[in-house]
Amino acid sequence: MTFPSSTATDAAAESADTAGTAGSGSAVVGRSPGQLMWRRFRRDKTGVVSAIIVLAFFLIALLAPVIAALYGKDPYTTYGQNQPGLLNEFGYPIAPNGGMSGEFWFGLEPGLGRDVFMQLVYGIRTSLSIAVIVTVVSTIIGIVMGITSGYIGGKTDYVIGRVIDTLLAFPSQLFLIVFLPVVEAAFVLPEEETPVWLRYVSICVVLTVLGWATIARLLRAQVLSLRAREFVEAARVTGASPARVIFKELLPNLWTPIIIQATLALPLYVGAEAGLGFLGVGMTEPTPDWGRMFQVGANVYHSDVTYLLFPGVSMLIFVVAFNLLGDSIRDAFDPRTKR
Amino acid sequence: MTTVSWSGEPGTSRGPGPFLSVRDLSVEFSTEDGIVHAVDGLSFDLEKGTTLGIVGESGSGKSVTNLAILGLHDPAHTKIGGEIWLEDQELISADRGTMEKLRGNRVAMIFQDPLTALSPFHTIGRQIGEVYRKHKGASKKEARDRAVEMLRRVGIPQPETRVDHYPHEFSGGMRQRAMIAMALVCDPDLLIADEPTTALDVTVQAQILDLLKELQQQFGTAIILITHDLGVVAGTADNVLVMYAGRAAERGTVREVLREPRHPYTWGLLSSMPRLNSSVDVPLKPVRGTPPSLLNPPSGCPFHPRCDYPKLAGPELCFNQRPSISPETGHGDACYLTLEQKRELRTAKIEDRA
Amino acid sequence: MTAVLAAGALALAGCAKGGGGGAPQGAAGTSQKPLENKAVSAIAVGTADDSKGPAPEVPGAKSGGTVYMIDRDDFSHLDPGRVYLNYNSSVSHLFTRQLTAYKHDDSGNIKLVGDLATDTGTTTDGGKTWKFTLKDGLKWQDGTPITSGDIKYSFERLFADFITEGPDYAETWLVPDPKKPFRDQYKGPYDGKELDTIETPDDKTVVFHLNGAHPDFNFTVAMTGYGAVPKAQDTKQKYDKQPFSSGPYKIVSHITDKSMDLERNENWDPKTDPIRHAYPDKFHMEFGIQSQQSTERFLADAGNDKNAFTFHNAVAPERVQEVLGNAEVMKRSVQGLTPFTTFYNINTKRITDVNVRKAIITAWPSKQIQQIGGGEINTGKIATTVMSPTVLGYEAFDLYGKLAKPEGDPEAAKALLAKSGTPNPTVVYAYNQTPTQEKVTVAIKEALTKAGFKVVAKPLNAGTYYDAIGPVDNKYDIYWGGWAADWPTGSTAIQPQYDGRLISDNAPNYTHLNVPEINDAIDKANAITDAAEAGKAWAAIDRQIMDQAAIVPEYYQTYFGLYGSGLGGVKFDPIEGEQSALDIYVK
Amino acid sequence: MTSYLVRRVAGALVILIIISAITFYLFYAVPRDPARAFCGKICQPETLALIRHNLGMDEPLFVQYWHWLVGIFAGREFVQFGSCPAPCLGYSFATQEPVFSAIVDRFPVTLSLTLGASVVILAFGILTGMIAAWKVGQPLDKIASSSSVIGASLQIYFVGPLLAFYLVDTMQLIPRPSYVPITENPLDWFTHLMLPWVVLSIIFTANYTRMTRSQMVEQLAEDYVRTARAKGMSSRTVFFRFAWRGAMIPIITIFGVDLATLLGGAIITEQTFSLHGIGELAVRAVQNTDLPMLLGVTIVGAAAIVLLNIVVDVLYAFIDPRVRLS
Repeated sequence: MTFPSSTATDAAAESADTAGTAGSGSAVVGRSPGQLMWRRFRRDKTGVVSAIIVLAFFLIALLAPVIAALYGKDPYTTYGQNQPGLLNEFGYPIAPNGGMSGEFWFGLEPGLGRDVFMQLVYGIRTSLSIAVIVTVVSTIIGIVMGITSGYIGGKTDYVIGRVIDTLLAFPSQLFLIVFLPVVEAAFVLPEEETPVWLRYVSICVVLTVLGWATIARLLRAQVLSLRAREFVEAARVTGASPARVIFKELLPNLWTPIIIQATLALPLYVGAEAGLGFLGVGMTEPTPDWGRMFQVGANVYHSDVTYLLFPGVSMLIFVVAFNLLGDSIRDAFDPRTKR
Repeated sequence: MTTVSWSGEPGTSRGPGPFLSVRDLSVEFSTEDGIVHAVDGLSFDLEKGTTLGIVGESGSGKSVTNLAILGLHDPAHTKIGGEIWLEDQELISADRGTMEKLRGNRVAMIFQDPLTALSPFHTIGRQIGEVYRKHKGASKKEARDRAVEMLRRVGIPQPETRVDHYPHEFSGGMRQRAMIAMALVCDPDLLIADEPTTALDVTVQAQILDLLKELQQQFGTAIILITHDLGVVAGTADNVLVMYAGRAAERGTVREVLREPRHPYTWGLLSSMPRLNSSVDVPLKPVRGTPPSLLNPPSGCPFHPRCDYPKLAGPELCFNQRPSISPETGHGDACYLTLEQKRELRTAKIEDRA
Repeated sequence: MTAVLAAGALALAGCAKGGGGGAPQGAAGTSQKPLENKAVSAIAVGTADDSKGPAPEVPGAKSGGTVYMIDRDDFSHLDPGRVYLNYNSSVSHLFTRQLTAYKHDDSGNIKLVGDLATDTGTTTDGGKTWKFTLKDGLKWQDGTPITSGDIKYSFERLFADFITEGPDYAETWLVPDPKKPFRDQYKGPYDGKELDTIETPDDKTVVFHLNGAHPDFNFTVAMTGYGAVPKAQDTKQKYDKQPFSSGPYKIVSHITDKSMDLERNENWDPKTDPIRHAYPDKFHMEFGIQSQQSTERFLADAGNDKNAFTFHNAVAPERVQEVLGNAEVMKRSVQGLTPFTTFYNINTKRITDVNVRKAIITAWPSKQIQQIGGGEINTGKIATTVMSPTVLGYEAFDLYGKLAKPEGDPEAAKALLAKSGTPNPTVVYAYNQTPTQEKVTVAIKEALTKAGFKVVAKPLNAGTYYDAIGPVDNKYDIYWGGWAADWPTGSTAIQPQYDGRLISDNAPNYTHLNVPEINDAIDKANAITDAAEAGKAWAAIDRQIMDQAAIVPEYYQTYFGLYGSGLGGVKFDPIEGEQSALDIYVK
Repeated sequence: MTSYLVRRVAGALVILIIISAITFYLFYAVPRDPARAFCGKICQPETLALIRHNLGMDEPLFVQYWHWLVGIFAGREFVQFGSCPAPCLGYSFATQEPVFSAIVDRFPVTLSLTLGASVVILAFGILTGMIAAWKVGQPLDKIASSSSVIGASLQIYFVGPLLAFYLVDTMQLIPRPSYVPITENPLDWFTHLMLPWVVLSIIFTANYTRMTRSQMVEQLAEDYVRTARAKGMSSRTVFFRFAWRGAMIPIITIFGVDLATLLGGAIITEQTFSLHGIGELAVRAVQNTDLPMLLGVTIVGAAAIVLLNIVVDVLYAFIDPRVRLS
């Protein structure tokens, strides 16, 4: 798992530098930057295929209940335990390839004997929704903090800058696993039932808290350089309100790095969330979770490697597709960088 | 002064000709959005000890032309046609080794922004010295001494200490001087200066131009001076080539082009330039419109969308057919207007301005 | 005898690993010796003759060589006063001696015999006063004799403020008032005060005056927790890393979490010791070896690993099937029932209706849970009683037909619920949040829901699990627990957990069962001096408790481990529930 | 230089103290009674109270923090454990060993793991990136680039078990990963860590390939590189002496920041292969709510990252003459 790091920042920064030039270059052809971007993107076959794959994953996540209804199973029933002859005495599927069959497409989960296909579909739903929420929220926080820091400057900038430095310098993985129980304990009395949403929210909160700094740092640098540019200076000199400067002058020039950064961050959050599941601090049973499937897989791979392949390969496809999509979007925004 | 011959037949066999001869040069870049015709059928010659100023807006192909002379284009995305002769050596078809031996040695280049054009990671002395070592096989010590000497020659004070400094420790003018020192370290026959003064203060500009002139007189170097500033050309060059959309729009001696400009584009350039003797009340007139896209250049005369007189030469001519430069030698331009028409229009324009 | 529970981390981690063999079923049953639900051994109190050294020779054994030990963890405590965990106890047998100890014979019988003492102690007043006489020729590792004063001191120092991890039976019994905190009545020997309830009339005799009758006190002092510590060598907290030897080996180096080296203690006289051999010259113990790695190393059987054994590491669940199918490796395997039982406490304070409790047991998915854990070999026998088969007097019975229908009987449970008048009771199941327990919870929830229960599952952090279920007024109905008797009689198997008068926060009576008849029966059983008779009485109480449906028994835990081919005399120790080092020799 | 270092280290200390205070308060806010772990099976309430006192847990939180902080520099005396010499980070609730020595014990594992992985990442990642940039647009570049896209998407917890299954279990090509001290047997150290190194470094290596390639391509388009070519420097010289130098600067910067991420990856790798490193220690501490251990690991981890960042910054100044340490 890789937590969003500056690896992403850098690539985004590099294209952000050229955001301005992309605009002027487009004048040659006489199309708006957006149109031009779209045109370039459409021509990029890899990008289009990736987009379709990514879209498919989101659809799977969104339509999980529909898929379940069509497939006729759910992710909670322990088929293997209810129907004799599916699992052996050690809890492993009797049929070869992890119990794959016409009835159980992707086989059965060792131990509980739940349907792997349903686990995966609903697991994707859980993990993707967390990743999307975290991406959106941390991006918004990052935008606010980055712009505040860069625009106001002075002490505010110093404080936010130190906070960002500190957050970035920390082993985020460690903090994730350490802080999850703490966050949870802060919200629930020991006697209370821990609601599912709380763990969900805790994961989102912790990932967000540790994630916004990357984009904030990037935007701060962008704002600092933009602030010195003539058009912003001009706006300020002519007495435009800060809000106007920020929304009319700064933000339009920041969309490219923001979008690029967000597309880079999302697959990283998917990986991070799954990593939490793998380490046993992610979503709890019985909520299906992509990452927890890796934990099960890592425990049973000696005897049932098939089980590990489904979450593994599906995540590989998703992340590759999303990364390629990210590259394509970046290229579309910034044709100068050839990849 | 007018020793330059402007013979224009491409591909003819070469006897003892000019020092540098560019014949029907074309440069095309393939990009995401299509093929860019950066230079299209350009020819010119240059004799030793003279200076040719190449003038044009950005994107007119002036820098591309000179990069092509040095073979510095990206071979993966660039297609080059035509011929470039440096004395009896054809450069476009030359192999990499030949070009490497040539660059920095017989042909040197000065770039616009000395800050980005110098490696920030190496000392000035090393950057100058390594050229000398590469081409002259000098030892480290000799190279260093040479670097000190060159720095002194270009007027950098305390060259013995400055030689060990990094570019970021130099001022802008000093950097450009160092750049020139680096270009001249092997006594090149041809120096290409690509906007050498654009990034500098006006006072420093003059110093640098003077320095170039001085060095040219000393060593007899041929210089190609690329600039968008006609003022620089007026004071420095012997001949001028005005480029527009990858083609030559007008060429001739400095006197010819500046005194009697023939091409409407040249008029535009001249009228957008402030003059000391003109009234401050008269506004400068830039050439209207924007430079054309080189992806799909306008049909006919590439200048016609910005030209004030496209219909004068006939109803369709300027729109459909590309004019070529005429006459073949001497003061020539690529415009369908008759010399008469040009003279009248120019006079009217200049009077208008005065 | 020692407890397994004290090491929550170790025990919990032990069951945390899921998975098992995945090959077709056929391979499994064949080479596996089925363990039956019957008393595994006869437990008796031995005579003075039994207590005489030396220990009977192991056939084929020879002296010399180095034995290697590989295991997951370092020994957390070696100061006898702080030893409770079976793992710490197993190694302590090599250098710490108590007044009494257990002697195993080849047919699996266990006898309590005198270790430092000449016999298992004598009492003339039904267990209030106990007299032990030390053997001749007992020496510490520096050659100084072990005296009755050392024994007295060993008990006195248990009152010190830093000794909190060990058992406190004797401490509670040796102060004037058992009802008051024992540390308020005596502060330990470090300020110069002595404990006058222990008398040492001469260098060989030590007399304990207890504040009540404890007929099995001689079993109590067999715990490593009551091992001998010399006054002259007591380094207080530091003693925990470097105890002074009274046994056949002494510690020459101990690098925490890495290794420990033992060497022969020349001052130990085998003639004084009825249970210990000291065939190898040295032991080299290596820590930090996970069960996956140790299994792999035993399977490879290369280099020093040939002469290696492990106290605690079991065969990694995912390799069990491979091991079972390998006849050569099976020859160097050790299997047995440990004294450890696991069960699900039913909070009788919250679920007051016995029929609801019975319904829970009836509906319980024992089979599924076992399957999730990787089958019997990785978990244990499905249990039906409170006492383990390793406890003196154990009787097998199955009140709720769990062996016939281990997957749960929702219909029968529904009938029981109907009888109770609450057909859909809500139960709160609190569990330790480990991957395996999470899955077990899924199975439990499903099974109970089928029977008509509404299940609220409450995950608890492993670190705070016992804190959460500890309070008497906790808000949970069902929660997992484990227990091992501190000595193999019903008194520690049953009384601490089911004596209603012992209910308090954090006390082991997690079911909060308080039935007067059971309390009375416990008192009566405690007073019986004949061990066999007492056993019968405890078995009857076991039945009463199961009748009350206070727990859902889970497993009698099994042990399945390997050792290297170069070793002989590696045996299973049913008291500690792991491999024993006492008879080991290098072939 | 010296004054710069002093200032940086002082700043790092301040950050660490702030962080430790925050973490301390956060951790100790968790409702958790560690005394239970130090109490025998049948635990009397009085014993529990005694243990709490022994552990100093009956004092206000800020006093506890103060003791903790002072202990780092001056050592501490615990009734429960005896003396804990400086730097004392307290005693583990779960394993009852000094936190610092537990971390020190496991340090070689994590160090071997991350150091080895760093070597793989930098050597292999930069190398393939350079090759790709050298052959930009050619088949070799396409192979390197597309495999780096896939590599960058290979999660440790997927590749780890998968490779272990095929290479260790099935084909028995390499030994099962474990830690053998390098002082004991360098060859075993190497062979047993091979798989973890590879698995941990895959994502990073792929990212560095991509990064190096794009940095090189970018640098090659820089003015000064063009100047070098205009001077007649051979392509090789231009590529390796000029562009490389420029490309390495952002890569080193990013590597400095990535160290934190790498440590995170080490946690998962250690978990995957049951290596007894600091990461595994941390995960176990989380499972056991072992607060002193968690606090210790966090602070040591943070200190390592902060210090490494200072090292990277200093390194930076050596590579890039424009950067001055002041």
